Amino acid sequence: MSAQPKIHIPHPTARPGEAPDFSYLKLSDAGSVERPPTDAALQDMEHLAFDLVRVLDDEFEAQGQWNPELGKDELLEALKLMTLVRAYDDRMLRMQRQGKITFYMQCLGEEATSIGPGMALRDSDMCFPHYRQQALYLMRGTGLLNMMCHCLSNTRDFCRGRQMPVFYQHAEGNVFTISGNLTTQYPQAVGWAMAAAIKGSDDIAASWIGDGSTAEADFHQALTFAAVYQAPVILNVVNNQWAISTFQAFAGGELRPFAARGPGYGIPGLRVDGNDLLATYAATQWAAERARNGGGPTLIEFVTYRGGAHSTSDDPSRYRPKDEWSAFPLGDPMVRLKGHLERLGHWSEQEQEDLEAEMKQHVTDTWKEACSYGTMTEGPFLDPHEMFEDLFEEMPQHLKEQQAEMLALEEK
Amino acid sequence: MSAQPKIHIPHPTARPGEAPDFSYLKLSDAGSVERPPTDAALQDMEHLAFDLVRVLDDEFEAQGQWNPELGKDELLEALKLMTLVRAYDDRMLRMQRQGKITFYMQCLGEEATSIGPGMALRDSDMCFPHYRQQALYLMRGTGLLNMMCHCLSNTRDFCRGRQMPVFYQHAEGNVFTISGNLTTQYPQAVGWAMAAAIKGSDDIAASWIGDGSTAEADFHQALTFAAVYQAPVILNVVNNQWAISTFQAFAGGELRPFAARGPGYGIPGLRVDGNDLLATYAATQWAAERARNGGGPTLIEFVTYRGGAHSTSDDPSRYRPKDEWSAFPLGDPMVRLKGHLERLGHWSEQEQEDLEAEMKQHVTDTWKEACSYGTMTEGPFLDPHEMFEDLFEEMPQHLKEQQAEMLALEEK
Amino acid sequence: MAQMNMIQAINSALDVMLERDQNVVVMGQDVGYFGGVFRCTDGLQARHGEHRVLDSPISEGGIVATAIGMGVNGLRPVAEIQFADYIYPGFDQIASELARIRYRSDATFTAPVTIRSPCGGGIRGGQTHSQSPEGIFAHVSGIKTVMPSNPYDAKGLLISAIESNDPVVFFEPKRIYNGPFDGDPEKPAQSWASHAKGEVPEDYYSLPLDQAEVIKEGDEITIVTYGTLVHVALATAELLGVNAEVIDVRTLMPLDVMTLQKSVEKTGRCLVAHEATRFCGYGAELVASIQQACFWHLEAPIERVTGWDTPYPHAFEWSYFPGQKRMAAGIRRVMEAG
Amino acid sequence: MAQMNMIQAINSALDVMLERDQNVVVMGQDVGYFGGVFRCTDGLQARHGEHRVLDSPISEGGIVATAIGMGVNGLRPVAEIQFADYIYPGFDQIASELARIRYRSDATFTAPVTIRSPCGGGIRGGQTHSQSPEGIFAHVSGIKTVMPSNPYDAKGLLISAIESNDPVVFFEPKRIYNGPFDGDPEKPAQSWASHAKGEVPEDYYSLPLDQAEVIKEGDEITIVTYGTLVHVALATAELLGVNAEVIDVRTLMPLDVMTLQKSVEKTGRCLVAHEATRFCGYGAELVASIQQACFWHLEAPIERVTGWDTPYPHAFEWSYFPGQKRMAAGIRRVMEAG
Ligand SMILES: Cc1ncc(C[n+]2csc(CCOP(=O)(O)OP(=O)(O)O)c2C)c(N)n1
Ligand SMILES: Cc1ncc(C[n+]2csc(CCOP(=O)(O)OP(=O)(O)O)c2C)c(N)n1
Ligand SMILES: [Mg+2]
Ligand SMILES: [Mg+2]
Repeated sequence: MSAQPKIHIPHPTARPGEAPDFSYLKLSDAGSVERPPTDAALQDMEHLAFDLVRVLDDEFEAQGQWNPELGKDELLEALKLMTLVRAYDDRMLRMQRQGKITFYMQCLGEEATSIGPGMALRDSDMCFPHYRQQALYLMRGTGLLNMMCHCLSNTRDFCRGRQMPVFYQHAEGNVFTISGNLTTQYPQAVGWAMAAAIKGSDDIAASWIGDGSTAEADFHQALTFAAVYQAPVILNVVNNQWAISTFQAFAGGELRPFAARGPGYGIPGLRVDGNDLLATYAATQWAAERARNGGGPTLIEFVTYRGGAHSTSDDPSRYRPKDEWSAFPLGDPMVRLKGHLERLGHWSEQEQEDLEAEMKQHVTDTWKEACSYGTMTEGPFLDPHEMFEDLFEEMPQHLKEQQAEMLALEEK
Repeated sequence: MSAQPKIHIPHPTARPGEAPDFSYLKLSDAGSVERPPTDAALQDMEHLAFDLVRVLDDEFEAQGQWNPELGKDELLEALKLMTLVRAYDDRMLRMQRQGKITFYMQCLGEEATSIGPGMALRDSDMCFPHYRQQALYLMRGTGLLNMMCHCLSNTRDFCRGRQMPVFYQHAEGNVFTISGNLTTQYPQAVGWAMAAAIKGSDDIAASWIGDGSTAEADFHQALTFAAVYQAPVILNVVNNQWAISTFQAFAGGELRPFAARGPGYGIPGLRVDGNDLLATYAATQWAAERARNGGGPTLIEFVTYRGGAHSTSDDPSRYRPKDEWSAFPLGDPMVRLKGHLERLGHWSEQEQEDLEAEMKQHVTDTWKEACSYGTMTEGPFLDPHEMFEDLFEEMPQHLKEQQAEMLALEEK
Repeated sequence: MAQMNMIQAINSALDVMLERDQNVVVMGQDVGYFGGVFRCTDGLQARHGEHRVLDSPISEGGIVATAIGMGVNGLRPVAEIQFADYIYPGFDQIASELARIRYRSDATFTAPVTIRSPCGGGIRGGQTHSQSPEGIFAHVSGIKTVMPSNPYDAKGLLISAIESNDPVVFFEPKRIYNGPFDGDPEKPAQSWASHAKGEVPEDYYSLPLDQAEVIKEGDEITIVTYGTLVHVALATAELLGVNAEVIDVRTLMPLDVMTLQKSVEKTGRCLVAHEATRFCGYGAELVASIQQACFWHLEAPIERVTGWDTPYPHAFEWSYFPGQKRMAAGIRRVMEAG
Repeated sequence: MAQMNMIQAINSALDVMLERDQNVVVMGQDVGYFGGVFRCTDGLQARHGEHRVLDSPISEGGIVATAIGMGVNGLRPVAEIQFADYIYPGFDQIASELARIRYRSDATFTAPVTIRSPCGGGIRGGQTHSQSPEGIFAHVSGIKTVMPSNPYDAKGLLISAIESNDPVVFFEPKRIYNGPFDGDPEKPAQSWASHAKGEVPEDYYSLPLDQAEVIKEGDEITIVTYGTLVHVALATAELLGVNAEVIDVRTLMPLDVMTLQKSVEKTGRCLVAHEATRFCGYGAELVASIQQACFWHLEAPIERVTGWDTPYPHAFEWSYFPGQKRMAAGIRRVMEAG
């Protein structure tokens, strides 16, 4: 026995009451990172896992080779969506506080990590999201009303009350049903992509998980199978710096960025400014082209920050400085996108105010409509006997009997 | 839908009847790879995951900075052990063919991947082996007799007949009980190492798995926890090119060597000539020193070849060329070690012949003694009622009743 | 004696054991600095240090596996799985390793690991935060499975689990963390303060890991249950005016058949109840064991009141939960049969 | 009709389905080029191509997960887990995902995955190549669990499993791959050639996934069992000269209670038997279901003959396996009771 350094315990750089410190984040200048051809060999682009692909600079100008050259319409579409998502999140959060819904999770500050990728994918590409990609559902036509009705578990809930709020689904729009179990969707996306290729389609799959979720076994299973079969899949890690109370270092983000896991498996890893919509779009576009052309999987780490609480069950002031988000060096994705549009002369402060008011109104109106299909406390309610349906294609005998038992009890 | 390349299916470079082809193996010249200080930073030694640490050259001379400068006694000890292990494997394989034991697994061709590491570790360091590290047990004092008695499941079997042959254990010698479930021991070794550090000891842990086993979830769990806590552990991958019928590419070894997984997690990765005892010793020595001084984990890939069948249940001629081993560019670890000793003037062909004869005799004698403690067909036999013991510290009521039930039946 | 709810009782058990035995370590997601999402480990890291109360990566398999390794190296890890629904990524390490290390090594290696996990519904957790998987663990030879129904038992049983050299899976019904719950969601929440089993010694004590408890004596019917449903059974029997003997199994494996047998031999009627799904669940074992032990005393078939054989749907929590209505119907079926 | 052993019957089922449905894919460790360690997939890759018969990395979790993804994308994957003992790393994907995707998405997503896995002892596989974990899967709501006892059923049930839009876990008792086994290890090995159920049509046929089969009619006792123990039950009853009705459950979930009930109402006596460990195993559900359905007809307690509640020890395979001696004692206990 000797006086021995004990195991290393990762610490966040600041705890409540301390000054935020993001000096651990290695940043690249906007436009400074080269964009390799999409058929480049891995060994020629390993640095991409350590650099930070950024397009928008501090003056909100688009810089460098990764600039996806989006037109005004696309940029505006993205901004509208972001504004809508934020209005939606804001409303739902308040509705949860008022007890109208049981639970909610915002994506505040992370909107660009789904909107950019969602725009860069084809509608027939399949998405396997984590629980902070509500924007994907909106983009793929799920509809605000349906999403609210789901969160209310009301008569119009697309999963008939079976899942907690925010566990959306949208089969027609090719966005998968969200699981409460972290990371399970990651290797499923790989399987989906393998099937696409086996069937001769050039559709690809994309999946999202959080930084904390990379520690789960399914992360490895996804990367291994994706690498072995060169599956046409994009594996996104949304590194918003925090899991629940644990800093991203607790998933192993301290020594190496999550993007760096990729090259270790033979998969290109891109580290991307997650609060820069142009960068998230461009990275996805690059990886999608690579995958579609048979170049195999890409691991993308979006560096961002969780602006809100983990969920409505969480109180982040217990474990991190209150003002951390405002000190985050990559800023707010909405401010940056708006700034870019203003800079291009396509948008103004006034127009943004009007848009926000419009979206807020839209959300309010939709909420009212949603409530007309029932809330947790006021009818109409879903029929509880339906809980026995859809577990199997045909209801087996024992479930029929249980359903009958339930019915019989009610009649008493 | 477009004419799309389907998923990639890895293929071995040669199938039965074809000429062996190891051109896929990137080799370094002996002595050509620099040995960094054991406290070097990861970014200064990433190439070690791609190079191949080799000490013995084609003339069996020790070259370069990784030369561990072993003395004559140590070299001879290693050779004796290797000779013993081979004699043991040979005998046991034949005993299985004759139906004396039910199952067996050789480590033919891979002996240096456990003997070198075993010698470089301290006796108080804990080993969590795969099933091809029989040498570790011999080195740590398990005793040939006990190992044979185990394979016979006889009255002297240290696990009282509970495990299949080759699933050894040796608590006093700090070698763990082998599991049939692949890779489970890998994160356990990390936990053991964490505990050592927590307790203030500078003992370290080492674990071994195969190339195929790296695909299991526990590989990721081990690397993640080892990286996060900087656990003092050495994680070895014995890449013998084959799992059962699947080539190492099916575990993802095609694009990147297994050692390269390490740096992706922030863990140094060493790729080492697994058939070069001096190199396997030196790599372990380096990693052990690093771990003991608080430098955290190391992932070591030993490049070797599975000289025999996967197990006695396997017939490799169905899936690989019969002469692949003889074409393996890293040769036979015993030939190389013996060559080195001869080169140094410490050993001769004659002495080797004598040693082999001696070991063979020793194995034969020990086998006879082992059989006197019982075989599967001839007594004395273990008492089957013992099967209810040791599942719990105290036997619970239901097991007492089941034991009584068994006894009652026999009395009838 | 102090008044404690179940969270405080569990916290106290951990605290006492961290204090008494330097080899005890606590680990799990968010259990360290933060004190656990249900606050069961609140304050423990500050008191015992960050090398003994460890935050873990989000990897249940890794948590169980490293706990095993620590256990093999002489520590006594108490690992939290944040929700029982998330224990499955660790299932292989539990069933193939933890349960078998002692056995396969002829007791030369052991891993005295305790795995704590909140289970059960009633907090609007939907299908991924409400499961009761105890039946699966009870079927795995080589681990003990425990589920307390009140603060006093929770502390005493958890201390025994930690002290046990056998691995223990310890399920905590989260619906009753803050107060007993009799199955009626319309009633105002109860607190443990007014409950006899909310009286918990602050110091060390332990309870045996193989004894069921007769919570209430009676002679008309035996209700065998555990966890949240103990309270539902008591309330329903009272409501119906049935003089039920209510038995809290507490330790599901090993099962204290003798206590059940004595009771059923007396009452001649038996109802088995749990919140978990029915088919091939723990209740099946209770029925099988009891019918074998007490067949000649049974005056009616043993009935089961359980969760339905579906996931736990978010919207239908109270239609899913086997509350007083189903318990009453079950009691009536048993009482009226024959 | 052809003579097939169980391996050939399974191979034939896969072959027929690969031929009939372009969406069927076969995957698993060593199943491709090599044809499987038990040869169940022999020749399939050569016949159907390496994009339809895939070797997989050694990662049971990854195999199940990618199979799910493929299933969601319209394929019908049949995944092999090399030994049932190694299914646990895939357990989370089975229990939390595969079993629930249809349910949680209101049937807008489905994953029609079949998971095949050899189970049971009798091949000197020791504690890690002999397990029978069917009870665990039968308890998971949302999957069907099947175990055939002969080549004819194996093919017909496997085809139904593959065609089913519900996920199916399909256990194959490896002890009877090559021939029926009546529980006496001293007897020379039997082959399926002389067995009626070794007659297997070469073409497509299917068997229902919810029907038990009365293998032999009788009126003195009902023996409810499945897998290898069907043969042990038949042989033992004959040996004892007991006119037993032997029922092969075949599909464990959903359970065909009606067939069991009819029989037990007739015989009044029932023995439940399986190779798996007893405590909280599948036999418990059989006992619980039967005692509820047939209580008033029962003339004796239902007994269980099962594997012991320990791992399957290498040296004591035949002391562990519930062979004729234990089956006979069980039958006698039931026959002599009352
Ligand atoms: C298998 C599993 N383990 C634990 C949890 C509990 N849990 C839910 S979210 C979460 C944190 C996830 O963090 P991260 O992946 O970074 O995602 P973020 O919330 O930051 O988007 C945890 C531990 C879970 N849902 N599933
Ligand atoms: C969890 C698990 N899955 C599958 C197996 C079956 N199996 C035993 S050894 C083996 C191949 C392992 O290959 P590798 O890791 O390369 O080790 P090697 O035999 O080459 O030393 C397989 C698939 C197992 N034992 N455990
Ligand atoms: Mg996060
Ligand atoms: Mg190998």
